[in-house]
Amino acid sequence: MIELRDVWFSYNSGKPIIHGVNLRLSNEITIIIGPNGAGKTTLLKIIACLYKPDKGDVLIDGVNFWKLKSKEKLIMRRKIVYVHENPVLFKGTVMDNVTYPLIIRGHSLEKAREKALKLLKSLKLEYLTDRKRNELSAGEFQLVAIARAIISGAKYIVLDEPTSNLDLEHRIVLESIIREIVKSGKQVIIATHDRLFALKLNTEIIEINNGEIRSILHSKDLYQEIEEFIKKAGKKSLNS
Amino acid sequence: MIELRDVWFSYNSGKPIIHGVNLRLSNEITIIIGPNGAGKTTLLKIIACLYKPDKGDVLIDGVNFWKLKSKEKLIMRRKIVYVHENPVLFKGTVMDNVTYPLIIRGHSLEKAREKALKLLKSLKLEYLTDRKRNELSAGEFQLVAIARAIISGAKYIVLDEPTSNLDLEHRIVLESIIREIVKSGKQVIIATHDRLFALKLNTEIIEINNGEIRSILHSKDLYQEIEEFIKKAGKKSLNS
Amino acid sequence: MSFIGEIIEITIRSVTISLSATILSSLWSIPLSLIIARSRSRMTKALMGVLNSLIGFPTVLVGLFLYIIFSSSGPLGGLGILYTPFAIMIGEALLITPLLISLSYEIFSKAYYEYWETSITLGATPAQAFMKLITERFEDIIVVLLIGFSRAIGELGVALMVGGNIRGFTRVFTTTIALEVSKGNFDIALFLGFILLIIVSTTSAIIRIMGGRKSD
Amino acid sequence: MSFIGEIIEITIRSVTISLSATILSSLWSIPLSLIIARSRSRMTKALMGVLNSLIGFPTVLVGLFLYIIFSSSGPLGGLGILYTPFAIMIGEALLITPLLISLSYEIFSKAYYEYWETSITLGATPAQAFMKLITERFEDIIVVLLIGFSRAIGELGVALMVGGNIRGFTRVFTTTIALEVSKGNFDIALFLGFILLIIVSTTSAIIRIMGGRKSD
Amino acid sequence: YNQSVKIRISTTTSLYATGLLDYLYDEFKENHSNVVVQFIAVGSGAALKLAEQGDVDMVFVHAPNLEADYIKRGIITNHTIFAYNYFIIVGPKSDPAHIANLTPIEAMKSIYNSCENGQALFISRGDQSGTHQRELLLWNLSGLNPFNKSWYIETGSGMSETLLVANEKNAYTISDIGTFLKLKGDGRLPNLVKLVDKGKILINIYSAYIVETAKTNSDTQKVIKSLMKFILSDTGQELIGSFGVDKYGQPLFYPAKGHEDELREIWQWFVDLAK
Ligand SMILES: Nc1ncnc2c1ncn2[C@@H]1O[C@H](COP(=O)(O)OP(=O)(O)OP(=O)(O)O)[C@@H](O)[C@H]1O
Ligand SMILES: Nc1ncnc2c1ncn2[C@@H]1O[C@H](COP(=O)(O)OP(=O)(O)OP(=O)(O)O)[C@@H](O)[C@H]1O
Ligand SMILES: [Mg+2]
Ligand SMILES: [Mg+2]
Repeated sequence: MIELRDVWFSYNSGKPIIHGVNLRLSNEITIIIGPNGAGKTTLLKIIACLYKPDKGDVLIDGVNFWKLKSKEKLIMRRKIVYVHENPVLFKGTVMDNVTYPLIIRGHSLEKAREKALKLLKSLKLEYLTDRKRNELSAGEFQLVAIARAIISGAKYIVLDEPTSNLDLEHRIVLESIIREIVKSGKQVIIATHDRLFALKLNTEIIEINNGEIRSILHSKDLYQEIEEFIKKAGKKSLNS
Repeated sequence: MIELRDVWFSYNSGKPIIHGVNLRLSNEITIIIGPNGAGKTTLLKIIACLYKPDKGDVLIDGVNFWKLKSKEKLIMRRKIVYVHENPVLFKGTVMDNVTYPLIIRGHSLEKAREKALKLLKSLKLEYLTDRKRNELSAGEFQLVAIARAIISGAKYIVLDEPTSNLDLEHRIVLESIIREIVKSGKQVIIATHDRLFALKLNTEIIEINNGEIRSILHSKDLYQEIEEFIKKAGKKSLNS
Repeated sequence: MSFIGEIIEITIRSVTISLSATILSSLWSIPLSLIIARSRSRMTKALMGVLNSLIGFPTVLVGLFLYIIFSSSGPLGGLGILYTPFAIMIGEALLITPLLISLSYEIFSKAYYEYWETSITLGATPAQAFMKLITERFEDIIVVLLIGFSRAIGELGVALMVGGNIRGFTRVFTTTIALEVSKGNFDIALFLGFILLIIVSTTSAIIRIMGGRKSD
Repeated sequence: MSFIGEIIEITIRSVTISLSATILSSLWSIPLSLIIARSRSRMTKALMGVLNSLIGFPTVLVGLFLYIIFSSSGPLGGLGILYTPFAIMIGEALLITPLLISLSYEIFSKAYYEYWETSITLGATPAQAFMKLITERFEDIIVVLLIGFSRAIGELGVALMVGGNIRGFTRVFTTTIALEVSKGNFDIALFLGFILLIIVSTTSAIIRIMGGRKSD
Repeated sequence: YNQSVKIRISTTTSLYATGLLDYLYDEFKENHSNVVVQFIAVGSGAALKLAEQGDVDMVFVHAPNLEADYIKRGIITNHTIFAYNYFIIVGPKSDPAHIANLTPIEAMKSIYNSCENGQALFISRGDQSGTHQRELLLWNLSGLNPFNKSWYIETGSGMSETLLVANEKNAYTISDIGTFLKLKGDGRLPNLVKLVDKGKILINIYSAYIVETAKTNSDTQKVIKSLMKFILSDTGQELIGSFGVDKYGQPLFYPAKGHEDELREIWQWFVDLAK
């Protein structure tokens, strides 16, 4: 379990972006929503132990991360992967990218390739295996970055707006992969604006705004909201 | 009006990505949808006269763009702005970015700033005026790039996945701004995966796949599809 | 003239000549590097390879080559610029050209495509897009120019061969240092080097810090 | 020995010394530049300013300085390396250090953050993240090393002062060229320069083209 | 000549580096405020080469046999000897070849033998400078051939660098007096001492020439003439004789005045010997 205790954070520019957040991420899947600039990305980076809070503690499986020695930090870091909202891929092929987390964990190249190929297939991306990063469409790029993170086998998978460039089919594929992941005791934390995706994942939703937790909802609470929206939009279309 | 006549395009790697597309963009708003890797971005770049087709013609207001001399090309180019799916912002403040298209068109700095501020306000972004590009959230970044394009006053505005990082409120703001733009005789062309946004814009939708036009729909055709999806997802949530 | 007076005079001359040379060279080197960065052919890569290798080309040979051209029996002898500060300036401007092009190329080749395309789609003329690229990479260009200046003021061969190390006229830092070394005045040579170091490094540290303040 | 034989001998010696110097220097310069790129303080900027200005520091002074250290009455006189090819190698490795650090710094300071962060989030150890950065920028590093090599093989001051230009032992390209120029044998000097140019530029063009083939 | 006139003189570095030329020029300027004299200090060979290219109006050198060649080709004329001094043979304090107080030729023979026995090394400038030419002449007159011997080290660089090598390697070498005194005085040559400094064969003759290939006008020619005149004048010659005494405790140069014919003979002797 990941827990934040009274976490404060500000960028160099000064005013705090995260205001005393307390959070226990205990669900298989947690979704974070909130308007642009609410602090979702900042919060995810704190959860992923990339940003050190100005104040407060980040506990990973009960261990206070920022009090660890650097050796222990490394071990802890390997429990968490994070996919940036604008991820970077490394030079080399898609295969090279996807196998990277396995290679650095000491797996043999052969095994890594086998696993990577299986994952790419389940994401319907095997046709990309030998592509370079500059030969991918936006959605393909995003999926490869997600695949690269998932393959690591990390216990906590933190995804920042994973569906922003995905088509309908890939959203469904991603959804089912996430469901599979959590079956093996892993946890997924997702920040997103994609309410349909949030709805489908059918889980707890944390709404933040101005760096504070505003409410904790459940996917079904989104249902009404979206349905109304659709109705309105649909009526307009049908009338035109 | 922009027209494509039997347009073919392939990247260096060889096999054609766009297969003999014929297209007349005559609606105020045109939406292009299609799965990841369908060729939406490629098509938009051809429409925006950034990529030269291997074969076929691109006509802007009846003029064959790629047959023009470079001086005339420039004049023609100013009629079209394009916002990349992963846009880049320039160094300097948000204000510097948004005023750029006006400055290079010879407007005074003062006037440019005035206009930019008005636009930023209507996008609810005035708090970003003096921010640098690395101090923006993903959604803020995308909105600034869109604002920078819109301000140019270009006749054709080509947006590649403009809502991928936007929250609900900004999607509505963007929608209303697009409606305003087209009132003055301008045309907007959008590629997106965001079916709710497409639905709300209530216009013609071109569906492409594998570099070919598969069908031409209308927003209302999406209604049923989405409603079903919601129902299913919603039911699941409610049952859980 | 007093020893100190002479050092001050040499300092001013060296800085003036090398600064002019750097600015002069940037007038062609930066546009050229942009043009090269635009092209992505095999030929360009080979050309950059040649330019890279010219960066360290012995300055005495560059000097010799220019001497032969500027010499009164050479093709440009009629201009009568041999053994003038002007000749050193031209020579240094040419000398640092491969360095400036190579360094600017590295800067632009990365940024070129995205900033160029973005400017163009926003309606910029090619000239405006060029300017945008340059302002976008302004701090980097300043660093390149600083490196070029440092190379120009620190080189010996050209200043010696086409300047002649004439006292009170074309004598610069490095030629003075070489002369003092040949006189066996190692202490004076090291002292002069120390002054040179102070001048160039404080200037460049200040410029970098100032540049850093307003970057991004 | 025949004229041609001597040129071949000098070529082999020059290339060996300067190549070793470049590799040696890269062993500390590249890690150092990474460490500097990590820090983003005002101090770092000032340090880079100083390093930039050292790039063009007169080689004769570097040579003189090293001479004083290596000479039998100097602090490292006991090593007895003065006037050996080894001394030139050490000297050149030090000489090109500011150049290698500055150029590598420019490469890494851009890429540093995103690739570092990405590697770390994927579970890389700091050493693995370092390696990733280096492989990510491999072609650029090769270019930096080429520039360093070109600078090393083209410099005169260090080779002269700590090598001594001893015929058949420490005589390299540039010291030979300087010697021929002082003799008034301008033709031979230019010929030697031409050979040097051919060697360095073909090597570097080939490396760049090859590097280009497998880039991105 | 009313407007300012500029003349250029190429000179060997070692001569210029002593400071003598600037010292003379500063004096000359007193009465010729319109005249600008520019010295280009380069290697001996290069100094003459610049004359051949027509880029200088005069040359000051000390390499008789090189000079003779350029005279023969009509590039330089008006041979004027204006000063002389002595080359010196220097070596390690222990003097393993025992050359102190020997004649130059005997000293060379002794150095050769001692080197062959592995007791000493010899450093040659190997750069065809005036100093190097004289060394070659000494070997030649001794009837010895040191080339390609392992103890015969060619530095191919300037006098100071060569002296430093000799000091470092405890070796013998030949030097001009000015550079040696300067470095010795600075404590840079703790291992070296002056061992032989007498003998006609060690005389180092400094000559001035007018360059024929230069594109001169009448004003320039007038200046060149008056400069030549000044150098040979009593004032000029006195300046040469007294230069450096305050710094080194002994003169670096002797004026040619009074020894013109003798020096010219010796100069010719050197040219003939070198053939
Ligand atoms: N490096 C930075 N320096 C200063 N302010 C920053 C920086 N990065 C982000 N911010 C600001 O912090 C706030 C939170 O940013 P964050 O990226 O966490 O938002 P977000 O919720 O992820 O938004 P989005 O939905 O647009 O991605 C925003 O107002 C943003 O402008
Ligand atoms: N530079 C390139 N070289 C080779 N292939 C490319 C290149 N850029 C894109 N492609 C391929 O061309 C196809 C179309 O790409 P495009 O970016 O147009 O797709 P898209 O419809 O915009 O997809 P997305 O919804 O993911 O953004 C994809 O299969 C992609 O992999
Ligand atoms: Mg975000
Ligand atoms: Mg796309």
